[in-house]
Amino acid sequence: MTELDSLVAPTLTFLIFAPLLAGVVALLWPRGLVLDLLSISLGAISLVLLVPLSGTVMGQGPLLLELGGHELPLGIPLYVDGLALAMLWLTALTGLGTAVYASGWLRSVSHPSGQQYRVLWFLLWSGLNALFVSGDLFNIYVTLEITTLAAVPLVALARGREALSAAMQYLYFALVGSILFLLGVALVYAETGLLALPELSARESEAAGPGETIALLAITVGLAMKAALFPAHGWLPRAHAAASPPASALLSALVAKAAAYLVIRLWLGPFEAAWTPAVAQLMGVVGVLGILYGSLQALRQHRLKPVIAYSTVAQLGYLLLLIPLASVVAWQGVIYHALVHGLAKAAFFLAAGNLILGIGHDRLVGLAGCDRVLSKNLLAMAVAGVAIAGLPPTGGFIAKWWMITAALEQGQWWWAVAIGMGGLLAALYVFRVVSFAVHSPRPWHEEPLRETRHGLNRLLLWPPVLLAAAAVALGMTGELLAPFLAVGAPEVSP
Amino acid sequence: MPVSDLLASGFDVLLCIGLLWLAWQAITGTGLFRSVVMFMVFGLMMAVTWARLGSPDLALAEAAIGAGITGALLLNACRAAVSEMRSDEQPLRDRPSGVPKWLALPLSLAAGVGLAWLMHSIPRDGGPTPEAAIKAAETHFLDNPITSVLLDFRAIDTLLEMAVLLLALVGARVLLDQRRLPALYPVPDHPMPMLPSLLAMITPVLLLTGLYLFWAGSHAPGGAFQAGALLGALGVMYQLAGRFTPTHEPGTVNALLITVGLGLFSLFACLSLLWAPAPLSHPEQGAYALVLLIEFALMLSIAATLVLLFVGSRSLQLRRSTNHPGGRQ
Amino acid sequence: MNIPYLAITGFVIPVLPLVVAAALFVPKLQRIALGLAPWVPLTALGLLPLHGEIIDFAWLLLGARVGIDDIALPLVLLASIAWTLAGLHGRHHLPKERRPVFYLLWLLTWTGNLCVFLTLDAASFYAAYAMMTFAAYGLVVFHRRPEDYRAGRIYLIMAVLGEAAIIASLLTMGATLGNFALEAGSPGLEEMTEQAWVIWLLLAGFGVKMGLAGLHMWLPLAHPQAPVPASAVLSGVILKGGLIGWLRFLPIEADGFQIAGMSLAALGLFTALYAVAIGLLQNRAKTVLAYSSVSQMGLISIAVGLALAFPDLAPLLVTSAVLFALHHGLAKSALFLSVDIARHSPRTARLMMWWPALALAGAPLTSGALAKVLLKSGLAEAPDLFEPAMLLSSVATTLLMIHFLRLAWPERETDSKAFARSTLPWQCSILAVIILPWLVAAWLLPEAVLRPFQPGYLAETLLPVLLGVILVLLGRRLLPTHPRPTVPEGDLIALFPRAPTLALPTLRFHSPAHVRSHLRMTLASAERWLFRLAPAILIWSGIVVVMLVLR
Amino acid sequence: MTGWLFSVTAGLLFAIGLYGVLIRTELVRRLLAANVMATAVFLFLIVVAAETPDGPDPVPQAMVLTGIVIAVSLTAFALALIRHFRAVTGESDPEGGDDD
Amino acid sequence: MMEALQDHPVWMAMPAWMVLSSLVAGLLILVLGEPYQRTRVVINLGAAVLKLVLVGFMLWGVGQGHDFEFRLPLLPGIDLYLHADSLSMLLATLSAILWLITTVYAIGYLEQSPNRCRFFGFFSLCVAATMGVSVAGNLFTFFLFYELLTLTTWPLVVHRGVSVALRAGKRYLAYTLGGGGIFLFGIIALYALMGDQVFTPGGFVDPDLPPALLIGIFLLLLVGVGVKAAMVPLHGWLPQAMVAPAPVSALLHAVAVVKAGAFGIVRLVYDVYGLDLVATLGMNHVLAIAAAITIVWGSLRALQASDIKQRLAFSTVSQVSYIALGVGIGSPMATIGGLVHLVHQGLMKITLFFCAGNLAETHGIKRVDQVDGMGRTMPWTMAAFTLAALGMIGVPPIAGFVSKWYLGLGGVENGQYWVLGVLVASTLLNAAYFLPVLRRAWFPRADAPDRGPGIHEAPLSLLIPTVATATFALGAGILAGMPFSPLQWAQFIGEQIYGVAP
Repeated sequence: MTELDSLVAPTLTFLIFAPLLAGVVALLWPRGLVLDLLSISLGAISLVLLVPLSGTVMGQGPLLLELGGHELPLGIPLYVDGLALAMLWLTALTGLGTAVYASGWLRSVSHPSGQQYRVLWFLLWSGLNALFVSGDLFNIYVTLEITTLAAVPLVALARGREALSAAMQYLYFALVGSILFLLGVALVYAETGLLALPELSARESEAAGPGETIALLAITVGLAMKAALFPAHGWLPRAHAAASPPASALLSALVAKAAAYLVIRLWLGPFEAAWTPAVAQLMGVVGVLGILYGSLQALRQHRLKPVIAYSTVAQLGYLLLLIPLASVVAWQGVIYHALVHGLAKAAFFLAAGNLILGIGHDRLVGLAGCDRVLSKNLLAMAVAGVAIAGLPPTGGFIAKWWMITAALEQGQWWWAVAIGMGGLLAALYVFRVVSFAVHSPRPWHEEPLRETRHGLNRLLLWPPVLLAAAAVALGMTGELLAPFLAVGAPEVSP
Repeated sequence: MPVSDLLASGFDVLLCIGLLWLAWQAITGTGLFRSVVMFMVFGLMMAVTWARLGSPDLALAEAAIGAGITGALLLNACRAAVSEMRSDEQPLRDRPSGVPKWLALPLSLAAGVGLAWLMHSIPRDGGPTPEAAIKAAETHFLDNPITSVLLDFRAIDTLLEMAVLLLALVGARVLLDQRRLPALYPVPDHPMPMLPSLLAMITPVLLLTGLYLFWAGSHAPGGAFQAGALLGALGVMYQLAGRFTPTHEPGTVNALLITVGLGLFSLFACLSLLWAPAPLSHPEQGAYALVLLIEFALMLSIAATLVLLFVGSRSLQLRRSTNHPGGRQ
Repeated sequence: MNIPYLAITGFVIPVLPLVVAAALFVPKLQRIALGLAPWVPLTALGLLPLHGEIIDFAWLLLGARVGIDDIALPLVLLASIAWTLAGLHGRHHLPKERRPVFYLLWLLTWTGNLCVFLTLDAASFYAAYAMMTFAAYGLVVFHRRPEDYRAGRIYLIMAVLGEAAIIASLLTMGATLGNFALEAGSPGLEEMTEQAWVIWLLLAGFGVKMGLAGLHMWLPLAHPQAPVPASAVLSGVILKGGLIGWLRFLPIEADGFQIAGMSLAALGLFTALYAVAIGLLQNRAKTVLAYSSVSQMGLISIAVGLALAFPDLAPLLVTSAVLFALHHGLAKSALFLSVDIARHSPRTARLMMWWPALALAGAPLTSGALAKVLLKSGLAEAPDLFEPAMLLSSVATTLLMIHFLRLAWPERETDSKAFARSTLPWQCSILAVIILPWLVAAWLLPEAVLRPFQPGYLAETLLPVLLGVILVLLGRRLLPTHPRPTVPEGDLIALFPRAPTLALPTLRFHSPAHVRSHLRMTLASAERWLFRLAPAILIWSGIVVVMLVLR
Repeated sequence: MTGWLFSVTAGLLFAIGLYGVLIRTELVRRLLAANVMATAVFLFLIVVAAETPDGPDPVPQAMVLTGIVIAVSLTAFALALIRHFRAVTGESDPEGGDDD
Repeated sequence: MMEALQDHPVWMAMPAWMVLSSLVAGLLILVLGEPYQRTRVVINLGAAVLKLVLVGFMLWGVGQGHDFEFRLPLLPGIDLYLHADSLSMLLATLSAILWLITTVYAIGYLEQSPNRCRFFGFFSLCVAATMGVSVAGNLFTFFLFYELLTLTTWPLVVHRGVSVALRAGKRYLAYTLGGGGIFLFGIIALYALMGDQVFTPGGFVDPDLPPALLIGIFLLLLVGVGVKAAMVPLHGWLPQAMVAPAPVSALLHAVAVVKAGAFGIVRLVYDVYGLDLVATLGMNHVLAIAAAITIVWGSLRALQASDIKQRLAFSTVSQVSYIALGVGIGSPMATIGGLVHLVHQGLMKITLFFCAGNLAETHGIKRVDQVDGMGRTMPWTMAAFTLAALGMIGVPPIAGFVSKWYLGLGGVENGQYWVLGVLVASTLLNAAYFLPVLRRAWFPRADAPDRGPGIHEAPLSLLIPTVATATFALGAGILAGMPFSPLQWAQFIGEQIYGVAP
């Protein structure tokens, strides 16, 4: 066991088990206010703890912590590298923002199953943290199950026929996905006798047998079903649109990304030998098709939340682009994109939630004139949209820049064109939504000037604004974060 | 070949054919109840297979959980499908599933044959993990290798697995909060003649077996899951007999029972930092006692959760005697 | 005279009119400004001490240079005198309420006109020329009648075309010579490779202003429409802008421009005769005067053409052309004013009106004779074709003047009150026609000033006038009087249809509606199909199979 | 040992489960098919465990045990959801409605 | 003391303060919200004046040869590099002056309308973007502010919120973001080949790269920049964007957005590729021809447009291409002509838009044929309009003449006579579409509807900016010889580009 400085183990333990214990407390003692304070303080503490962790990862490269003190092939390792770190930061930031929003939202809507929401959130949070740091295939399977079983009830939390049918479909997709994933794990174990990712990556990558490739493909299909990658995305838009605002923010920003994160983690880490460049190109094509299809669908929607949900489907396509492009710059670009997209999508959904609270429905046509009612909120939504579209002042642009540079450096210019197209289409559907909001059919002097009809309480307004600001701030810190993201990047062609 | 091998392989062939036929019937059968029964028998046959393949723990678990609890839940579903059929609802027929039959059959057949060939062709040459696991299991303070893996080497899997179980329950509660469905097994006005006496006889037996299984888990096949499942089955019997009345007030005892397993295990994981650099590592001395304590907590949680999942209510209340019917809830 | 004083006057005097024009619209100052406005052109006389000096304003526009040389002197004199007299005349004969607007345009055009004669660098010259042209448009359409606008539109179109030609030539010359100085002609033009079409552009550009045949159509339309003082100035002074343009830019002293010079002279001759022919067929007094201006400018063009063709004759020809311009300016503005006077105070008109006409025809002892004699002496060495041509043009001009007198001759006495209108400015202009040319000739060409009094020249000047009178008498008796043929004003303009309007295709790009709805339909059905579990598994397994094959 | 027999059975069971998932739209039936697929994978794991050279390998067995518990919890939640879905919508599967 | 000042870090980072001054103002206004009317006006004007002072200092500094640069690392190996050279001061000064004037105009113009907080917030952000574009030191920073410009101008174009404005906004976005995408592609291709290069007067692209690649990248960059410079095939958005309120179309479509495009072309030809490389690639002819086509096409379409602002928009399309023409010809005089036209066209066009705004605001006149007799009722506005219109035609002594003069000289200088043809043709066409408007205003037909005797001028807050810009336009023409006049500054740039006095 490599000698780790004293703070890593407690941090990782805190990240995984503290939310778990909080979940247990939430079940035992359903006091709303106390639980909200607990979740906000947990979020703050995890942010504080992440700073030294990042320092250590930066210093000593990818960290390896064997749980229970057992040497590798036997015990389950926790593996933290640039990618995992970025995801942990994203979970902590989005989690904190959503927790604050949820505390305000649950109270203002006086939701009957408020307590359930908090339990689900805590367990989801611990599941996500565990998933991002887990270094063992079967352990990843279990954490994936936790994420799914926490996400489906979150969707079902929003009462009504649409929510239930979406939750049902989501559950079945996830069920089949997890079984395929388990098949993949079984085949890998049978073929290699190994479960730990560091061990799998460390193998001298001689030509992998057919078993390993089929295992990888089974895992990929499983993850595709869970992460709603293009052909298997059917459930995501209706689920994320039907869910309540804080839930859909968590789903789109974190849960969808978790499965996609695993695709990259497995393809570029342990199973590098299992695929050839031709296969990688095909994965890239699937990603691009996802981007185009998601954007086209988003342009077609008549209601606000489906637009944002389809945008998630589209943005997930970008993650697949890392497979054909697997260089350090591409690695940084895609992770940065995942980070910015997570924050921006959460901000977008929360702002949309405020809009729906403000005007009672989310039909796009009905948004007209709400720019006068919730201008700050709309601004946050617009900025988040701009970040998703990857336009300059925001972090999205830095990510797009990196990805296109990577594509051009390796001569695969068609990915660059696809990324550009993706950005344009994203801009189109973002500005379509904003122009609906700005549209004021009746001449302005008939509508009285007022900032918000009934004051949007502070807890609801500031999370989207701060998350959008974070997405913009990421635009400035490219240089700062680049070395962090490069830790553990695959040493494929630079 | 010696006769016993011949017999054994004959039995295996029969077993496999039975499994395949049962699975086919469960899926392509017409009636829902018929499919459910086929599936339960398939579960039992599976338990036999596990035993045959030399993993008794699994056989017990499969029998108790796979066939028992799942079967009960499925029967619940059948009862619900029949009793809550609304007038306008069409009979449970199947709509085309987007993929025509003529395409699905060859596709899944090809997948199956491919997989079968692949599974058969993978060389069974073990690997670093199996050797390390087998070697470490011998010297481990727990004799039962599976329990040692479950509670020590891969402790986090078990912990998170408990979280999954808990989540299932919380998910069910979310649905309960939205819409209170009528109880599937209303408390019978006049108690069934045979049930109380059967119950009186069964309770001690089940309790004893469960506790034994829990105790044996550390050094012989058995363990928290199997014991929990058995106690869960007991709970189901009590509910069917009307001794447990489902209520919707949040019972603290229920909550405690559900969360004790996960809570204790997580607490252990955090506290383990005191005596070891990495979480979830057992202390030198007193590890055995600790494992037992955790196993006991797990058993309780599993039992309580399974019962509540079956009943489908927020919590249960034990009624003293059966002669005067409980208040209609 | 030290330079600073000159610099101040050189800058103040051109700017003064603009100040007064602005004052016209300040309510308090309006009355004083209206009074002052007609007298402003007189201040130009203050510039005469500049004669021979050159002042440099580096900071103004592109490095402006101001100064009066021999060519500019008579023209500045002509300009200040004619503008003042016409302005004073206008004070009484214009409708009261629109006078400030008239004097605003008046002063703007005056500034342009003055600066055209003063400036000695290409950029400032072009600036002044453009200002003069555009401001003059205001004078032409002053009465705001439909036919005014038609004349104005044609004037503008041809003026802008002329200026386009000028700017093109200036830019070409400018490329090699920079913002070149004008006082010594344009030194660099000879060795420029593209000199050929630069010359033609200059000829055409200033030819429009001079009214050369084919480029003159705007003149007979614009001058009559303008109010009388404006048409007096337009015909009298502004036309000379074209002349000074030629003299400044054309390489007069350089040789090797034979063809250009000869063709200009020939075109000038043709214009002189053609204009008179058309003039005779007009029946409005002011149009006849306009055509007479075109023909006189034709004569001047002959002089300039020959100067260009024969460098050794250049100095004499140039001074004679300038003096001729001076004479024509004074005479023509006097005639235009007399049209107004004829209507208002016929008696005094009848007394004095015929003198400027005679001068114009070149009768002996008149400024016309002086000018024609100088011109003839210049032409002496030129090819002999131009000698008789001069005679012929004098005869033709006499005919035209008689035709004008007949048209403009005041009938019987109208009511006496009209007489009260002061005719003083008009009388002064007649006086100027008599005296001023002689004075200037004395100043510039002392030796030649007495030549018209020599017997040979006396005969030469008297002959054509007599011939003209005889022809008129014959014509009156022989030709039938009534169905006199008339040509529409602006003669050639009738050939051009109304300007065609351009209809450009506007490219509208949007996919047809049915394509969009079809796309929306397919997307909706795709979404419904993909929402199901089975298809998702199917497609992904398809992708997996392809991947396996690819591996 | 008849390991090959069980691994072949595992493969075929998986096929049957997959067929069930592809064909059935009725919720409970599809759940059954999923469980059959899961069981097939568990069978394969245990066959691998059984056939590891020296003695049954405890790791796959532990994995299968955990798998079974997870399968149970998923099935339980699914059945609860099915019951509520049918109570609320009266339909037998979410894909039926072609509400856009 | 002078040397100490010269390399004092705060003084060196002057471009950053300049950009920040309006960026911070914009954000502050947006955060404040609608009800704080007075504070918003104070912030606006304060920021505008501060920026003018900063620009003044920098103008003086660049004149003295001080070196202003500010570096903020954004990406490994690439950083946000602001560097003020003579060329950037041209656009910066123009924007700073005109922003102050347009802010005064906008305050007057949007007296009671809603959403002023949003308007003024994005208004100052947009100018911050323009400042950023002008002082950008490398292609990355240039692109960053270039796209920021698109984002901040969109809300202004759709400010009214009516469906026509939204359609125009959509079209505007489609064009600019499409162009931006192509631009980004070109830039990154260049970065992949050349790494992070700073704008250097002779161009930093090394000539021995395969010419096909160089031409490809040049065309990509040209299209990217051409969209904002409204070159012909890409100009569709400009006439539509005239739906925006008058101050927006005045500042944005006369100065900020369109000039950013033209400025981009200048940077591309002089500081990225360098003149001789562009010449060897034959790209200068492509650029010159494209500019010529745009000039003629823009004027022809202006001839047809009956709406005043449409006509001005098409006139902008053709006028901006003078700059491209100047750059395309590439001789020293043409460069100066192009650069000085960048300023002159801005001054003249902003006056025209102000007048259009006054006409629309006080009398509701939107079409050309409603202008009859306005000379009498709105003398000052129409005087400014006439001045600017004549300037556009190129009548001396107004500013337009100076730039046409230099462009013509430049064209003839290296033997391209067709440039004269284009200039003359466009002068005629300008006259053809401006003079009728003037004629209607000053010399209305007798049968024109009588507007009553009195003078009914636009309110003072609208009038003073209009007259101010008109006088600036006239001054830039007449006082072209003065030091620190646009022409002198253009010559100063020309010297730096050609290293020798033209």
